[in-house]
Amino acid sequence: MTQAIDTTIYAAVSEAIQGEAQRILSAGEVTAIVGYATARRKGSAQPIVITNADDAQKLIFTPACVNNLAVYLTKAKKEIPKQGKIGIVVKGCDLKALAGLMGESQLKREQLYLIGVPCAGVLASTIQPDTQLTADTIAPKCTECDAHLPQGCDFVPAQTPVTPELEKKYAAEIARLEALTPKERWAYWKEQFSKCIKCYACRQVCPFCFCEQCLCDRNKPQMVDTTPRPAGNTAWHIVRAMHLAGRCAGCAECERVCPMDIPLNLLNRKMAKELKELYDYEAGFQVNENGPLNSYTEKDDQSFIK
Amino acid sequence: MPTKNDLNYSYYPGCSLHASAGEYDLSTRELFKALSIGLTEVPDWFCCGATPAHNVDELLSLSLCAKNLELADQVEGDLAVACAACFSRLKTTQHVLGESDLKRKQVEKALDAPLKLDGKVKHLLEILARDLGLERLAQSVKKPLKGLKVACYYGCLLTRPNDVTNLDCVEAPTIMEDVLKAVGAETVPWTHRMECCGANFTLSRPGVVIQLTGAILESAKEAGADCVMVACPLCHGNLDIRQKEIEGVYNTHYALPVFYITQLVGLAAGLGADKLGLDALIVNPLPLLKEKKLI
Amino acid sequence: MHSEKQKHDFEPKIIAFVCTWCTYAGADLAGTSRMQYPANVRVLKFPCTGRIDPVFILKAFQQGADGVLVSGCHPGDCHYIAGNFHARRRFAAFRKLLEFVGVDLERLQFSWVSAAEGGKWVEVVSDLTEKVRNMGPMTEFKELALEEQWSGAINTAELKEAYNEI
Amino acid sequence: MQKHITQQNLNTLLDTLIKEGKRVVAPRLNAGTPLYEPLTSSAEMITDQLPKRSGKEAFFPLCEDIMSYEKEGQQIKLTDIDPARFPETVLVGVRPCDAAAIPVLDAVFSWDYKDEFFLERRNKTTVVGVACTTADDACFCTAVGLSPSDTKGSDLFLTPLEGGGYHCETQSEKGEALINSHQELFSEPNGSKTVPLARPQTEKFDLEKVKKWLDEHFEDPAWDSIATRCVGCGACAFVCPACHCFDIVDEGTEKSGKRRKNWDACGFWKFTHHASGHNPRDGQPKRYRNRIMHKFKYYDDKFGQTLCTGCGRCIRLCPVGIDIAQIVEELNKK
Amino acid sequence: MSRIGVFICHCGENISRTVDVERVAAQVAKLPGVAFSTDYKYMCSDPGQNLLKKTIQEQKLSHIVVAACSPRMHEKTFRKAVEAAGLNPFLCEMANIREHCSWVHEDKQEATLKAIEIVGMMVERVKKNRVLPTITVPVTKRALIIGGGIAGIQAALDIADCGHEVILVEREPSIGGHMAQLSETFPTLDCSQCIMTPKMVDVINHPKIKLYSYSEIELVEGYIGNFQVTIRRKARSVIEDKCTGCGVCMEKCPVKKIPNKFDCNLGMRPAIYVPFPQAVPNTPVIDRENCIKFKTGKCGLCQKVCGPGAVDYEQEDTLIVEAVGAIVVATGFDLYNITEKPKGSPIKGYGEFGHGKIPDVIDGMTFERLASASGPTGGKILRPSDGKEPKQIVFIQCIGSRAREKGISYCSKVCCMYTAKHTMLYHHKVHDGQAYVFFMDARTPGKSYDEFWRRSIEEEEAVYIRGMVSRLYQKGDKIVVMGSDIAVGVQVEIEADMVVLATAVQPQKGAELLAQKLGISYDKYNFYSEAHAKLRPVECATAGIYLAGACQGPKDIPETVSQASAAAAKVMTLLSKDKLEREPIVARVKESTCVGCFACKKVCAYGAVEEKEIRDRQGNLIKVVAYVNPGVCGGCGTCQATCPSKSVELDGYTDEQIVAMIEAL
Ligand SMILES: Cc1cc2nc3c(=O)[nH]c(=O)nc-3n(C[C@H](O)[C@H](O)[C@H](O)COP(=O)(O)OP(=O)(O)OC[C@H]3O[C@@H](n4cnc5c(N)ncnc54)[C@H](O)[C@@H]3O)c2cc1C
Ligand SMILES: Cc1cc2nc3c(=O)[nH]c(=O)nc-3n(C[C@H](O)[C@H](O)[C@H](O)COP(=O)(O)OP(=O)(O)OC[C@H]3O[C@@H](n4cnc5c(N)ncnc54)[C@H](O)[C@@H]3O)c2cc1C
Ligand code: SF4
Ligand code: SF4
Ligand code: SF4
Ligand code: SF4
Ligand code: SF4
Ligand code: SF4
Repeated sequence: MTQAIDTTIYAAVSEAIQGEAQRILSAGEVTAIVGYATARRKGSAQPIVITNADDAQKLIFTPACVNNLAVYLTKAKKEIPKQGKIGIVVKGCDLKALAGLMGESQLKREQLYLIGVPCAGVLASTIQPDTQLTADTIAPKCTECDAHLPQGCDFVPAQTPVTPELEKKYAAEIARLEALTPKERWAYWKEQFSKCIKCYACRQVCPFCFCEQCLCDRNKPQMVDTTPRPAGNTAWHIVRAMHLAGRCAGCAECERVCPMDIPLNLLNRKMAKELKELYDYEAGFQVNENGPLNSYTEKDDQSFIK
Repeated sequence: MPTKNDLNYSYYPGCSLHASAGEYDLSTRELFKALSIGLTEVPDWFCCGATPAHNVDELLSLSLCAKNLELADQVEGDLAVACAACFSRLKTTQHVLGESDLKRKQVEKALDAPLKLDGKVKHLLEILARDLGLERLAQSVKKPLKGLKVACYYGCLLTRPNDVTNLDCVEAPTIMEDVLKAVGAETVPWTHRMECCGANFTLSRPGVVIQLTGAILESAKEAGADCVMVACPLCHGNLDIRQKEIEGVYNTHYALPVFYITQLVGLAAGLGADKLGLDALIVNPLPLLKEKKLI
Repeated sequence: MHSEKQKHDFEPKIIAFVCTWCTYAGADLAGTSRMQYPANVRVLKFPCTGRIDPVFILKAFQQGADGVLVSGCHPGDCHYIAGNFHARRRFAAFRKLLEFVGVDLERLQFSWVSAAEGGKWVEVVSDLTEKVRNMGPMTEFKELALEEQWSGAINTAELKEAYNEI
Repeated sequence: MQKHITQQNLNTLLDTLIKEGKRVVAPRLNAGTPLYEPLTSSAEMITDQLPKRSGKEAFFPLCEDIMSYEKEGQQIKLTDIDPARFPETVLVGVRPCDAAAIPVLDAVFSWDYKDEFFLERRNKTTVVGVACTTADDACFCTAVGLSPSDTKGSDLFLTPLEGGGYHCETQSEKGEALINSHQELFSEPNGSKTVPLARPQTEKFDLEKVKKWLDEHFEDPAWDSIATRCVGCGACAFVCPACHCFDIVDEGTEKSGKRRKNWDACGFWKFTHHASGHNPRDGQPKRYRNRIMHKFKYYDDKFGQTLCTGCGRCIRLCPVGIDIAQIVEELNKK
Repeated sequence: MSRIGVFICHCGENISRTVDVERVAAQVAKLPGVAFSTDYKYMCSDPGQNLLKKTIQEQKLSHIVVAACSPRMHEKTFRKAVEAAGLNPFLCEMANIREHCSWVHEDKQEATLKAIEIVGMMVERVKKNRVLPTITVPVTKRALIIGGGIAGIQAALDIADCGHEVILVEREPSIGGHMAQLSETFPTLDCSQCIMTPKMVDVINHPKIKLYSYSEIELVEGYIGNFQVTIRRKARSVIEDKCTGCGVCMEKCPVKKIPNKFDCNLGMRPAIYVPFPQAVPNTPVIDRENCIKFKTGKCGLCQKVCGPGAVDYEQEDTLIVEAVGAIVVATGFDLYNITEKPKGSPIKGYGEFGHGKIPDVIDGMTFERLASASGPTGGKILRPSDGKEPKQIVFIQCIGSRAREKGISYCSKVCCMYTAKHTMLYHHKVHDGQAYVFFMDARTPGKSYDEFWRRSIEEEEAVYIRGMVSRLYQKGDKIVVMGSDIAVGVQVEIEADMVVLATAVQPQKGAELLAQKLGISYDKYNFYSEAHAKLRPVECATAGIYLAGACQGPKDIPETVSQASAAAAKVMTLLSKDKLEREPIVARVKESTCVGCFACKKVCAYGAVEEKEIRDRQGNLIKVVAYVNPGVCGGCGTCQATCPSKSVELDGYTDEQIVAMIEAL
C-alpha cells in the first residue's frame, strides 16, 4: 500500500495565488506574472505568463505544477517582458534557483514579486498528470525536499503542507553507485549517456544554463563534440555537471524533461554532496555572492595533490 | 578519577628492564596498575638493537625494530616504551622506513612480510603527561611530593632528533617537569638537563663517561637539587651506579639519589617502597625520602 | 653511468598541464640538472593552473591520453596570487565527478612542483608513467569514441560477428 | 495476403532473421527506456509501450557518418561511406503513427536531391507495423486522418488477436517476401477475432481549414501567446516521427576526422543562424511558428501531405507543456 | 593557409647529441601548413637569428616555431627577431626540445620521436596564434617609496634628483632604518651616522620629495603607471607644520623611563619623543600608550610648554590618496628573536641559549648601540646587567641562519662581516679584553671584505673557533659557553662576561600583509620575490613595483644602495615615458556572448574585471557585461577557466591554441 500524500491544501493555495495575482496586477505592482495554468490533458498544467488582472483566475497550483519557472527570468529566454517588476509563482526548490541567479547577477530581488507556494510535492515526470500523489508517484527530488515552505517571499498562502518523511531516492541511488567499482559505474553511465539525443532540453530548462552561447555549441574550438554519439554525449554530460557544480539549486528540471529518462540529477546531487563535504556549501534561500567554485580558502583540502 | 581502563597499551620493556633496571620495570607495572592503565607485554619481544646495532649494520638495526613493531601490532593499544634508547630506536625505525621506500622494501624482504608502521610508539612520559593528562595525574596523587627538589634529566635520546621522536621541544622540553609538578614535586632549573651521559661509551671508554656524568651531577648539585630523575635505564646506570666512582675521581660528595620517573610518580600515587624497587637503587634514597617525610 | 634501458610492451601517453612559473620551470630545472625520466610525458604550458579548464583534461583523455598530470605552484606561491587556489577547488570537484562517472582516478595526478623542484618533477612524472604503464592503456574513452548509435552504425564485419555469436 | 502467426512463431521468425544476419529492430527497453533498437533476441521485444523515439531512426539515423578525412603530410585523403554496407533491416512492431511517417519522409528525401543514405536504408528495410490497442489523451492520430489500424507505411501489418498471436496482412512485395521466406511459421487465418483497438479521443481536424488560416497568418499575435513559453529545446522534433531536419558537422582534429549528419530542430536558436550572426527566426515564437507551418502548410504545399501523424510524443515530452493537438484544434476553430 | 617556418636548433651539441635534428626537421616539413623547416647549430646566435629573419622574408613565412631551449630562456630573443623581420612577435612559438627532451632522455630514438611530437604540437598551436597588438597605458610621473631606511632614502634621492616627484612613506616617526642604529660600518669603519644623517637631511629638504613619516600603506589600487595609493597618517599628536623641533616638550614630559626601541631598549625615552637626536623629521610623537594625558586625562604638560602650540591631543589618523606611476618597496628587515618560534619550525626559539633570559646575552644590533658614540653608554662597551666592562666576550654567528630546523635555511650574509667589525670595535675599546667567535664559515665575498675579516684575526686578536655552540648557561656572573672546535676536534668551554648573538636577518613582521596589499609575491620566509634572480633582480613580477634593500633578502649597505639606485633607475626608465607598453597576454571579454554572471570577476585576484553596461543608440541598457582592464590584468587566465560560456579569453593562451595542442598529440 503506497503512502498517499495529502494535497488538499493545493485548492486553497491556488485560490490565494489568484487573489494575490489579481491584487498586484490591478494595483500595478507588477507588469506580468509567471505562473501555472491548466492545460488540455486531464490534470495537466503548463507555465503561463499573464499581464492582465482578469487572467488571474487562470493561475493554479496542483501536483502537476512541476516546472521551475525561474528559467523564464533568465537572459537566455528573452521573450518574457523585461520591463518593470515581474511576479513569479515559486516552490521552495524553485526559489533556491532564484537565489542562485541573484548571486550570479542575473536577477535583482527588487525587480521580482515572489509568490511562494507551500508545497507537499509534485508528480514525477514519468507519471500521467492526473494521478494521485503518493510516495511512488512523487518526483524524486521531493523526497529530499527541505524547502516545502519558501522563505523570504513577498507573499505566501497561509496553508501548511503535510509532509511525510519519505525514503530519499537520490541519496539511496548515489550510495548504490558509489559502492560500485569504477568499471561498473562507467558501464552504468555509458548505458545512460548513450541514450542521449542531444535535444538539449536539459540545458534549456535549467535556470543556470543561461549562457547566451553554450560552450557545447561552440565550434572554435570544438570543446565538446556535438554529435549524439556515446563519446560526445559523455563529454557533454561531464561538462554540464561540472558547469552546474556549486550552482545547481537542485530543482531537478533537467532530469524531469529528459525525454530519454537519463538520471541527470544524480550527477548534480553527487556534486552537491561533495561540495557540501569539501567546502560546507549548500544551495539555499540565501543569496551567495561567491559559490564554492569561485572562491577558496588557503586551507582547502589538498590531500589529492602530490 | 581515571575511569576503569580507558587507556590500554602494549608494553615493550626492553632488555635493560629485564636486567639491570628491574626496578624500572617493576615500578612501571605497579604505577600503571595504580593508575588503571592497561599494560600488556608484547609477547616474544626481543632486543631493539640498542646503541650498538645501528653502528654496525643499519639494515639489521631497522629489521630488529620493525619485527618488534610488528609483534606489538598484535597487541591492542599504542606501544608503551620505558627505555629512552628503545624509544629512540623504534621511533627512528618508523621514521627511516617511512621516508625511504628502498629501505622499507629491504626490510620487508628481510622479514619476509609486509610492514605495518603506523602503530603509535609512546614513551611512558607521553602517556602520563598527555594520554592520561596532567589533570588526571594530579587527581590520582595520594601523597604529594612536597618539598622534594628534583633535577629532571632528559639525556640526549628522548627529544632528539626533533622530527623523529617528536616528544617535546628539542631545546627546551618541559614534559618531565610538567609531570613532576603535577605530583607536587619542585623541579629545579639547571643547566645540564639534556647533556649526554655518554651511554654509548659506558663500557668502551669509561673515562669519557665519568667526565660527562660528573658535569651533570655537579650541575644538579649546584642547582640545589635533592635528587635526579631519569626516564632511561642507561642514564640511570651512569648517574647512579657510577656516582661513587665519580665522587672518587673528583674527590667530592654528591649523594644524589637517582630515581626513575615511575618511582617518583608511584610514590606520589601512594605506592610503597617495595612496589617501586627503591631498594635496588645504589645511592640510597631512603634517608632523603624519610627526611622529606615521603616514606 | 648508463643503465640498461628496460623495454616495455606498453608505453603510456601522458599529458601534463603545467604552469609556466613553477612546474614548467621545475621541469626546465630537471633538464638543466640533466636528470633522466621516461619520455612519455608531453608538456602543455599554461600561464597558471588557474587557466586550466577541466575540459582540457577530458579532452586529453578523449584524445588518447593514458594519464594526465596537472601541476602548478605550491599554495601561496602562485605567480598570479591565487590562481592555484581556485584550481585546487576546481580540480577537487572535477575529480569527484570523474570518479562518479567511473574514471579511474589513478590516471589523473595533481601535484605542486615548484621551480626549484626539478627532482620532484622527475619523481612525479616517473611515478605516474610507471603507475599508468602498469595499469595498461586507458581504454574507456577510446572505446567510446569508436561506438556509434545503433542507427548510424553500418554493416561492419564486427557487427556481423556480434550477431553470429548469438 | 492474409495470414495468422502465433506469438511463439513470431518470436521464432525474429530469432531466425537475426541468425540470418539481418538487423531486427523493434521496441525494447534500454536502461528502462522503451526505444526502437536492434534486438539480440526476440525475448527483448516489448509490445506494451510506445517507444520514446520514433521508428524513423532506422532510415534517418540520429547521427551518421557521411565521409571521413585524413591528412598525410600535405595530402588529404577522403573516404566516402559505402551505403552498400548498410545492413538489411526488419523493423518490427512499428506503431501506425510511426509507420505512416515513413512515406512522408520518402517524399522529402527523394525529391530534387536523392538522399542515397536514406534511400539505401529504406530499400533494405522491411516495415512490420502493428495496430494500437491502447491510447492516452496525448494520442491524436485520428485527428490528422490516421487511425490505430492504419497500414500506411507498413510492408506487413499485424493486428493482435484475442487469445494471442496476430493477424498479418501484407501491404507490399517486401511484406510478401518476408512471409514467403518463412512460410512454415505462418498459418491461414482461422477466424479468431482481433482485439478491440484503441480509440483516441481527439476530433478530426479540418486540415484544409487549418492550412488556410496558416496561409494567411504568417504574422499573427497568436504565435506569441502560443510559444512565448517555449524554451527552445529540440525534444519535440527529436521524438517526432516526421521531423527530418539535419545538420552537417565536421568532427575531428587537424589530422583526421569525420563529416557527420545529425538531427536538427527548428526550436534551436542556432537553427537558421547565419554566419553573419543574423537569424531570421530570432525568437521562440518565430521558431515555433515554423514548426506548425512546416507541418501543416509548407509540407502540404510541396508534397500534399501533413507532416504530423498524431503520435503525441511531443505533447507528452514538451518540458513546458506545449500541446500541438490543442494548438491545431484552436486554429481549427478560427 | 599559414606558411609556417620551423627552425630546429642543435644548441651546439646539447640537442643534437640526443635528438636527430635532421630527422625532426624532415618529419616536421611534412606537417600541413609547414612551408619551411631546417636545423641550425645555434639559433640564438647572431647568424642564427639572421637566418630566421632572412628566411621569413624569403619564404614569406606567416608563423614561426623555433625548436630549441626553454621558452623561459629565449622566447623573447626569437620574438624580437621575428618582429624585426616584420612579423608580429606573437606569431612565434618555441618548442622546448632541450630542457624537456634532449637533456632528460638518453635514448636517441625516443628523444627524437618526442621532439617530433613536441614540435608538431607547437606547429598546431602556432597556427591558431593571433596577431597581438601591444597594449599601452598612460603613466603618472610620480613614484612612491615604502620604507625610509638607507634603501628607501637612496632610491628617493635618485628619483627626485632626476626631476620626478617622490612620495616616501615611513612607518616609524623617523626615517633612517637600521643603518641609523649602527655604530661604524664595515668594511671601512665609517661612522654610520656620519654618512647617513646628511642623506636624511637631504630627503627632508628636497623639493621633490614628500615625506610621510609615521605613516603606513592602507590600500593599493590600480596598476603600472596608474596606482592609487591610500596612506594612513597615524596620529602623531604633534602638528608637524607648527613644531619647530625645539624639544622642550621632551624635557618636560614627566614620564621618562620608557625603554627606547631605537637603543634596543638599553636607553630610556619620555612619552613624547623623537627616536634619536638626529631624527628626520625632527618632530616628536606622543606614545599614546604611555602618555599620562592619554591614560588618565591629566598632565597635558607638553601642550602647555609648547611655544608654537604644536601639541594636539585630538589628532586622529588621516587617510590620503596619492596617485603614482611606480612603487619601490624598501621595507628592510627585522632581526631574529631567539625566544620566538620561527615560522615553519617545529622548534621554539633557541632554548639552549637561555631563551633571551640571560641579560648579558645580547644580539648584534644591541652591540651596535653599545658601541655607538651616540648610544646609551656613549660608546662604552658595558654589560647590560651590571654595567661592567666585559673582559671575555663571545660572539656566536649563524643564530637562526642556516639552521633548517629553525625554518630558516638561508645565510644572513651580513653577520660574518659585522661580527668581525664587532671584534674590532671591541678590541678598540677594551684593550685588555679577549674576543672569541664561534663560526661555521666565514663568508666574506665582497670588495675588501676578506681583508677586513683577516684584520680582525691578525691585528685585532680575535680568536675564531670553527664550530657551533651547543649550549650556554649562566654560572654566577659568568656565562658558560659550551661548544666544539671542529677544526681541532675538541670541546671548548669559555666563561664569558658577555655573549653577542649574530641573529638572523629576517623580513619585517607582517611583510606578507604589505605584499598582499601590493599584490606582489614573497618567498617562504616572507622576503619579497624579484621577477628573476639574475636578470631582473630589482623588479617584482607585478609590473610597476620594484624592490630595494633587505626586504628582498639579506643585504649589506653597499648592496642595498646598489639595488636602491638600480630600482631608482628602473623607475626613472618607466617614468621617462608618457605611455607604457606591456605584453599583451591579457584577458579579453567577448561581449556578444558574455551574460554578466561575473564569475570571472569573483576569481580575478587582480581586480581586473569591471562591470560594463552595454546600451543601444537610444541609451537603453541592453545588458551588463564583464570588461577586463588590460592594464590591471595579470594574465593568469583563471577567469577563462571559470567562465562557463568561455566569453572571456586569455590572449596567447586561447582555448583554440590549447585544444590544437591537445589534438596534435
Ligand atoms: C647588527 C648589524 C650590523 C650591520 N652592520 C653593517 C655594516 O657595518 N655595514 C653594512 O654595510 N651593513 C651592515 N648591516 C646591514 C645593514 O643594516 C642593512 O644592509 C641595511 O640597513 C638595509 O637597509 P634597508 O633600507 O634595506 O632596510 P632597513 O634599514 O631595515 O630600513 C627599512 C625601513 O622601512 C621601514 N618600514 C618597514 N616596514 C614598513 C612599512 N610597512 N611601511 C613603511 N615603512 C616601513 C622601517 O621602519 C625602516 O625605516 C648590519 C646589519 C646588522 C643587523
Ligand atoms: C667560472 C665562473 C663561473 C661563474 N658562474 C656563475 C654562476 O653560475 N652564476 C652567476 O651568477 N655568476 C657566475 N659567475 C660570475 C659571472 O660570470 C659574472 O658575475 C659576470 O659575468 C660579470 O659580468 P660583467 O659584465 O661585469 O663582466 P664580463 O662578463 O667580464 O664582461 C666584460 C666585457 O667587457 C669587455 N671589455 C673588457 N675591457 C674592455 C675595454 N677596455 N674596452 C672594451 N671592452 C672591454 C670584455 O671583453 C667583456 O666582453 C661565474 C664566474 C666564473 C669565473
Ligand atoms: S534532455 Fe536528455 S536527451 Fe536531451 S540533451 Fe539532455 S540528456 Fe540528452
Ligand atoms: S552547459 Fe555550461 S556552457 Fe552550456 S549553457 Fe549550461 S552552463 Fe552554459
Ligand atoms: S542542473 Fe538541473 S537540477 Fe540543477 S538547477 Fe539546472 S535544471 Fe535544476
Ligand atoms: S523544421 Fe522543425 S518541424 Fe520541421 S522538420 Fe525541422 S524540426 Fe521538424
Ligand atoms: S564569467 Fe563569462 S559570462 Fe560570466 S561575466 Fe565573466 S565573461 Fe561574462
Ligand atoms: S587573466 Fe587573470 S588577471 Fe586577467 S582578468 Fe582574468 S583572472 Fe584577472
